[in-house]
Amino acid sequence: EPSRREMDEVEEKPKEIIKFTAKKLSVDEVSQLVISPLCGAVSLFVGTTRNNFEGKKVINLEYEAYLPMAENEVRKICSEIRQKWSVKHIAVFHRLGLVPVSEASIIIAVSSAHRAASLEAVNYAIDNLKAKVPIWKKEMYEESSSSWKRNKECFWATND
Amino acid sequence: EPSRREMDEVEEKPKEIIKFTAKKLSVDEVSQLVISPLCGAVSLFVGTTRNNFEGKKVINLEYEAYLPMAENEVRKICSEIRQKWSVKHIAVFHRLGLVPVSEASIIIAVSSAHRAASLEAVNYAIDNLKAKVPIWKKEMYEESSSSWKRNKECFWATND
Amino acid sequence: MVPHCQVEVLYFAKSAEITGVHSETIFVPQEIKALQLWKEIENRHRGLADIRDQVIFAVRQEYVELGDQLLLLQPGDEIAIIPPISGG
Amino acid sequence: MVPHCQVEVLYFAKSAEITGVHSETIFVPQEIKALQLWKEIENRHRGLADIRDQVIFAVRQEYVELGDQLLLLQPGDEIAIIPPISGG
Repeated sequence: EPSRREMDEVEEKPKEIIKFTAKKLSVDEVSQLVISPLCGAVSLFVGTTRNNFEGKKVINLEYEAYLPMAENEVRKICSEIRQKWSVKHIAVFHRLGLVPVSEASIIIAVSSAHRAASLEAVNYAIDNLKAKVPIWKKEMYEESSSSWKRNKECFWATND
Repeated sequence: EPSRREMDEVEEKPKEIIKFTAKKLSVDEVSQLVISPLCGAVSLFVGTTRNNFEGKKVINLEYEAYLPMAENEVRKICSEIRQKWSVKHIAVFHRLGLVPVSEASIIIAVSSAHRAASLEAVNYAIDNLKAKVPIWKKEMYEESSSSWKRNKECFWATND
Repeated sequence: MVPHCQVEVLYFAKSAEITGVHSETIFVPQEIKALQLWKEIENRHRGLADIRDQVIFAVRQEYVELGDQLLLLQPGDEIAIIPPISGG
Repeated sequence: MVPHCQVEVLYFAKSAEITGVHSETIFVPQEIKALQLWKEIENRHRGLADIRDQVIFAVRQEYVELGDQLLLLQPGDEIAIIPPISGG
């Protein structure tokens, strides 16, 4: 049986948990992954699908990703975060495939001893994920048309 | 049966959900309360209890609140947030009584159309809650001593 | 004689530990400076002197520092002794 | 003659809709500028001309703009056509 001191050291090792999944995302699950008994703060961002775009009723969204690269790009963002802020664990979950309106497409969670670090890290993570991680969203509208979206943060293409 | 347009309008009304409870807090529950089909962003802060303070092992925490006033003070913070940022729903849940290490003592969740607003609002909410809302935490240490804590943000008393 | 009235004093956290009570009714002048009111309360619970520099009042649920501000009290008013807070 | 090799081209989102395929193997010069490589691909799928201004390559999973950068390709290298992203 490990001593308490040993358990603390196991807990202390910073983790990055990155997951792309077709399953419904759980805020509880993701926040549990980053909670540490040594940290007082967990900050989270949850991106949910909106029901409208330019007056058109969105009935569904579909996400696809360039998978090994998307994970690598998220890992790069995690490294950048660790260079900028003192944070403990980082979890980034992105849903793929069909996502019904009001369900989460992304959950980012960061734990830290001091809350400013995790709040700023979450902000940085979502900004950079939208700019650099190869994931695509297709909106499907009520009148059976659809459109591939682009993030305004996408670093090489600007909105017309 | 209400038309979709009527349902959207019901959804649109901004809500503040403030709760003090002895029960375990659920991040899923609180985030569900603020999700809106008109909003793409939910930001959350989860405060958890730490297992140590100045080298002493914390085994439990106990929270008490001056209840009607605490709720009023949280409402004031919500009003200030609405003056500063365009946010949809705000939920503030604080646990009272005994809270085991690593469980959440507070969850703040804010939804908004644009994520910067909810991230900044959550930051403002936790900063001001720590400075102004009459809630007290007592830490109980392994060696059976205990101590009432003070937030460094508390606006009338400074740490020695 | 200055008119007096009964008010309800609430104690929280360390102040409740010191006094041993969570609330009590006291009889005080209706017009009284905050610091004077504190002294009335301290007279009943000498141990409170230790935390005088750290507390603030909440009078009818609004913060009032223990200074020169004149309080106009009504019968039944709620006055809370608020030690440094530590929520969140 | 310039040495050639086989590389794997991956199409995503709108580029996959235009080409009708998610991946294909093509035979290209091992030393080639990024824009020249794009033209080789566009020759196979004329519809891609519509999105030329909006796409970027990922060569061996690193972003490369469709410009003058010289690519040194190895057999089996993965080249992805990346339309504007919209994750989050």
